[in-house]
Amino acid sequence: MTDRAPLLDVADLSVKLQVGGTELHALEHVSFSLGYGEARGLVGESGSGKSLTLRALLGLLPPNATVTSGRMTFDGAEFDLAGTSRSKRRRLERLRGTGISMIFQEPSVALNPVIPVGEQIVDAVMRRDRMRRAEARDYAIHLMKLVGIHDAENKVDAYEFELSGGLKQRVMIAAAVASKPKLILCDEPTTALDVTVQQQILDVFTDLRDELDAGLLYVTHDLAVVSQLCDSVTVLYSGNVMESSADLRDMFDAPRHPYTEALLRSTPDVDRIGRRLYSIPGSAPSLDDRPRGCPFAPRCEYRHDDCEEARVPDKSTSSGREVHCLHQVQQGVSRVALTKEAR
Amino acid sequence: MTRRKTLISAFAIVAAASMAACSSGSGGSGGAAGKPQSGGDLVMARADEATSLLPSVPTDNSAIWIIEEIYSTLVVPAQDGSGVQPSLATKWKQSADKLSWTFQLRKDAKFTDGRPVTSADVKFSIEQVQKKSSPFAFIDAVITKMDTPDAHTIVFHTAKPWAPLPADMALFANSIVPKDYGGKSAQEFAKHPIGSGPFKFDSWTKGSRLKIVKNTDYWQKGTPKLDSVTFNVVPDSNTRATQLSSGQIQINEYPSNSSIKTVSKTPGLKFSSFPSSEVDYLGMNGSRKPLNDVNVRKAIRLAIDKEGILKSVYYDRAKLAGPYLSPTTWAHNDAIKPTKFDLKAAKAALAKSSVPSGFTTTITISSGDQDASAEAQLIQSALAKIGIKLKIKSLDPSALYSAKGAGNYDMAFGLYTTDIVDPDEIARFGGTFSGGVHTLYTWFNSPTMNKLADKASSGSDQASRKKDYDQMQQIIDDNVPYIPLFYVPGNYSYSSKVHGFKPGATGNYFLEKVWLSK
Amino acid sequence: MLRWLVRRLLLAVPVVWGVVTISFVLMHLSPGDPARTALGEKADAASVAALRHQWGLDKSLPLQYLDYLGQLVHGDLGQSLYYHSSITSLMWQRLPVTLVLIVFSAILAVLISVPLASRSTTKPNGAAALVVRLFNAVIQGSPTFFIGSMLILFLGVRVAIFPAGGYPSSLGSRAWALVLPALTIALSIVPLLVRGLRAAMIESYSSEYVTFARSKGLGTGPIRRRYVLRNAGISGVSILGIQVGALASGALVIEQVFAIPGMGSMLMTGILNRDYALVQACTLVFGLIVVVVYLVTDIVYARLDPRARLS
Amino acid sequence: MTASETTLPVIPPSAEVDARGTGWAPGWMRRHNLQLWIGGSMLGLMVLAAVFAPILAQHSPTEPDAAHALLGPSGDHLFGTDNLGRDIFARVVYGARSDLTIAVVAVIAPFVIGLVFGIVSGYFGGWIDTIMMRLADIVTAFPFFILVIALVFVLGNGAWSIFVAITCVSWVAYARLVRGEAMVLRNKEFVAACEAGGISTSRILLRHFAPNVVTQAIVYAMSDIVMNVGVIVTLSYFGLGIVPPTPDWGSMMSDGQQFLAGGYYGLTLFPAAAVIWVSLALSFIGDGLAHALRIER
Repeated sequence: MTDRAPLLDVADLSVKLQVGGTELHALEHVSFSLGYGEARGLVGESGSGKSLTLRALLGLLPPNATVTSGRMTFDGAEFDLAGTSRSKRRRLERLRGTGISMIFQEPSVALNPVIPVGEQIVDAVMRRDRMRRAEARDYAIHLMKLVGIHDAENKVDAYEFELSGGLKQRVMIAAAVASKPKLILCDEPTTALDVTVQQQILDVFTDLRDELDAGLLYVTHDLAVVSQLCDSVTVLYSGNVMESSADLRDMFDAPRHPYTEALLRSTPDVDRIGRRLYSIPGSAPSLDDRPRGCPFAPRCEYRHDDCEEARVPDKSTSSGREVHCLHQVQQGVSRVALTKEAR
Repeated sequence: MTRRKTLISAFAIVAAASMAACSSGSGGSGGAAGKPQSGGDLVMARADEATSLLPSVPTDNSAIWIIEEIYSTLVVPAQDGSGVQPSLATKWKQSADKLSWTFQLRKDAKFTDGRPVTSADVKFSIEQVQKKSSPFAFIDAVITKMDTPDAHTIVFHTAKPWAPLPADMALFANSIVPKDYGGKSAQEFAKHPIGSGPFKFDSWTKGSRLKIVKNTDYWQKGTPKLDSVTFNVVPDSNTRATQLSSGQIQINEYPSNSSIKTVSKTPGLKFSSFPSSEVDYLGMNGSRKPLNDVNVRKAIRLAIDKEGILKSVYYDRAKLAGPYLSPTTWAHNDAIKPTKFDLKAAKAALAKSSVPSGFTTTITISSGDQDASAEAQLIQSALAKIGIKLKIKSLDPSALYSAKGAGNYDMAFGLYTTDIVDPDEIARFGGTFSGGVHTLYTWFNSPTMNKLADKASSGSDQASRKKDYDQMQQIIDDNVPYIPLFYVPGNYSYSSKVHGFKPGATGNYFLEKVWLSK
Repeated sequence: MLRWLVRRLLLAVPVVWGVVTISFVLMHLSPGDPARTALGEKADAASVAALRHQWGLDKSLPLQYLDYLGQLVHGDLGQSLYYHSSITSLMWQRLPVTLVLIVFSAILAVLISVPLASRSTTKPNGAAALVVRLFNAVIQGSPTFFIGSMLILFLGVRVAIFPAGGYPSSLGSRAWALVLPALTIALSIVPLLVRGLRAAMIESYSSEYVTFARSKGLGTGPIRRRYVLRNAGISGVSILGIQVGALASGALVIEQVFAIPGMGSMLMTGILNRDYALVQACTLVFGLIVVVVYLVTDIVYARLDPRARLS
Repeated sequence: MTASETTLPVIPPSAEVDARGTGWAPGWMRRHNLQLWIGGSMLGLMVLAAVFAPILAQHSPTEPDAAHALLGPSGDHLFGTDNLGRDIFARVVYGARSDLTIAVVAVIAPFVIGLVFGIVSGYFGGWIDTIMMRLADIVTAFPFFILVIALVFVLGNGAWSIFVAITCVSWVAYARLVRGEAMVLRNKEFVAACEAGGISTSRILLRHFAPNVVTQAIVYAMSDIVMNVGVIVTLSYFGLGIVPPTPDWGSMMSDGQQFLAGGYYGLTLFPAAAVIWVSLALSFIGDGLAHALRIER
């Protein structure tokens, strides 16, 4: 962690979704920040708004989504995410590829099936440096090798459907790092992969972090992945930030938000084979009947009457810890043995 | 020949041709505009493609009118249709026993390949037409034998005294081709036909254009004036009209009736009607009930408002028909007047018939023929007033031919024209039961008609022949096997730069007399 | 690839045979008689019978059918009764004209459809899309002959830019004269093409690979060209291929209207005059064109879309 | 690749020509499925006009009146009169009767045949599919109008012939569409489950396949009706359509064309407008249905 201003600071991000005839508040006042070279995990169940957050940052929301509020500071520059004017969108678009790039969850649909994968890396390369296509191609091969594709010379002209899932994801990563971005957004890049391949990809990320010195915003529902890869973590639930910590360890060791705690308890752990896993009672609220107060309240074990009444104030504490809860868990009820593996 | 109205006219997308530049103003050109000029290429647009340039094969006007330009016949019809004039033959004479005709050929006539035209060529040509599969075999059937005493004399022996023979010889089918087609097969010859007419065949792009060029060796010196004539196939009547007004073509062969008004208002364009032997009629199948009842047929004739049809469908460009022989022939009986439209009389006639309160019947029209459709609807509404329910059915032209041939219809429109200037052909075609045609497919059969026709064709005195024909026309008028509706002229729209264009009553263009002003 | 080609060609044989057989049966079943049509109303029954005999029409139908198939197998399309010449030579004159017309209209159809589809995709629910959609519905509702006549009326007469039909002999003016007929034919398939392309483009636009491309910072232009149009174009090729039948059908009507001496007008003449062999030959050739175009479409499709491998 | 099984090109799913309405309308039109309403009312209006033609029309649609030929639009003759002096408005509304009836009825038989064909072909596959699709290929390889014209030649003019001709040709589109859907369904787990559960084939086809594949076909039917109107109109233009004097838009349009020259546009343009009106209506209905039936993505 450095003292200088953060690489990325997102404040008050709210996104509205138009589904059928109704408007849903998919993200509400989400804020977090990320230092240079830092890796932050963005954790939550599906539907919590993690992916939406990432897409909002690049202006890549689906047509039925609108940013209603949100500011972003990236590398010293201010951006109004809610801006719809052409110039504002342009500024954000200019960031793509050069400053921020993104890795998608499903490499098989995110790669164009009718264009060779190498060319799709070249597209990204050309974005940053004006070079001849042949050079760009060589560079693409280099990148492919960098992400662990050994026979890159053969694979560069292959099509998406000719590659395995792991290779596809490596290609995506190669394309994402091609323009030497300062920030890489990862949208569950390993979820669609086999467990064995998952680990290889995670290794690629770990290696790349050292190589590139890029910030990493890593969306996942898998706490184990977060613990392995990230420095800091933000927990989302139903479009709201529940708890956020600049130090992953802090939060994992002592979760203060009941949701975080529940999440940790429901994570499988090799040390406790045979024990029954905790499962959070109830189910995540649908976006259109979210409670007025804390969204987690209906499922919360520590619920008080006032939880359902009013919005939760930001109970930030020092040392980058931020908890949105009226009745924080004072001591970690269960100490979860999730340890960051020593490298 | 039979003018064909085909489905093609259905494709007529009327695009308003002339209308672009059409302001009002007196149309037409100054008729006799100066001295005939030589040179120029005349372009004519027509609806159909010629089928074959072998004289003994086609029945379609598109082919016939070209054949008449590239071949010569022994004699040609006078432009006014009154008789025949010398062509390849300079003199002809019937023998005393009236059983043969002798023709003297001119000596300066040559085929375009340089060979002289001889009596052997004539004999060969007529033999081709006599073959069973030739459509005009019936015309030459009367010829039993041909003699060629010398190269320039030919003698036709006839089975019976046959006055119309010279007129028969003017028929396009009897055009003179080189003997044995100059040593080629008929099919080869048809690709590059050789004749002795004013023009010679130049090129033929099937489906698109046929070009004939001036025959510089034509025996009639000083003709033709034109360097060449091109016949373009343009099925759509409106496209033809547009091309005429834009100067792409000079003559539109089949202008639609509805375009009369606009064309005649356009400066630089003319619309002219030339006398033609065409008669449009309504045929009734007398082999079917109740149309076999003459009172029914008379009632129908009385109930048809011909004047209304003339106005709405023919735009007044035709004459109400009386007798079945048209005024273009000397045999026309002008004592017979067109029947007056009279619903009361029609009802009275029907009351005397086997179906006094009316009946249901069908009229079959040629599909895509919009004029026929309009006409049928007018008749339908008229007949409804006397209790006859008329249903309209349409068949494509080919199917309609077959239906008529098989007697498989109630009522149908038809038209006939004569191919020869003598009234014999058409008097028989429209009046006698012979030859499988069954009196225009009406199954009207009167032995008297046959006798009269034979008598007329064997007599050589025109006045006595006329009497026979008058009587034939009276019989048809009394028995109403079909109703002659209109005498229809040949309509052409053309550029006023075209001079001397005066098609004959039998259709011949006489293009050797046509010239173009600059 | 070769195996595939051979297999496809073999599969086409029954199809072509079916086409020939159906047209044989239909033509011979329809009332009307080529001999009577050729000889006219005045010819007597004996002449008609003689001509029927000369043309072999007095044989039994199955016999005529077998004769015809035998001829075909020897590559002989037979004689045209109407044109009195060999159908093969007629075909050599007419076929190129129609092929040029079809290709020309296919090109025009693409040139019209792509911008329209593209325009209505960028803002799928905007005003432009609505306009394109209304245009589509209007064109789809207008019969070809009506479109042709309106085009002649306005572009051939009112604003006399194009000749109102005809087939000039010089190449330049011929190409110019073909614009209106080709446009008319093209318009008949534009609605389907626009709809199909548009669906494919929307699918492409909302696909993850386009989002990924955008995330890489590619601009609207390159994305449209390299991603959307390329992917949608592949299905466009298929739609175009399938519509070749419609183009051929359109040529049939339009050749008459614009006085173009192609296969369509010849086929129509053949039908009207019961020129059996000519009609059969024309449908056979039309069928072959369709089969071949489908084949080419699949080959092109496979070239464009690496996922489709010709096995 | 399926290409080896047919002589037709492979159709990518997105190109399943216009069966899936991909949302053409502005949001406000889609919200309450306004498209369906707009299309429905446009068509409804035409149907009402056809039903109440005798009340709406002041003049007979068939009775010629030579004295009043080729009049322009006026209070008495809303759309003017044609060359035989008949009221064009009356002819247009009466024309709706014949044209709409035939167009709609002529969809039913191809729909049913195509559905059965497609389901059977898609479900069973194998040689049944091969034979059936080859049959479809033959029809496709025929120029559409040649087949229709030839059929009408054989059968003679009239509504019945038009039905038969259209049916012979247009079942193919339904069959292909349904076959494609059925092939997708065939591979779904529930089919295997049904088969494993001993449910009879006919029951599987009837209970599970038919309802699932029918929606696409219904939406396609809307544009098929438009095509049928086009076919009827074009047949009339060839003189092979509805027999006069029954008013019919096609013959009105083709008969009227020759009068465009003289500046009498009404004869052609009013029936043309009616045809286009119906086409627009059905296009809205088709997209609205697609939306309602959730075929739309």
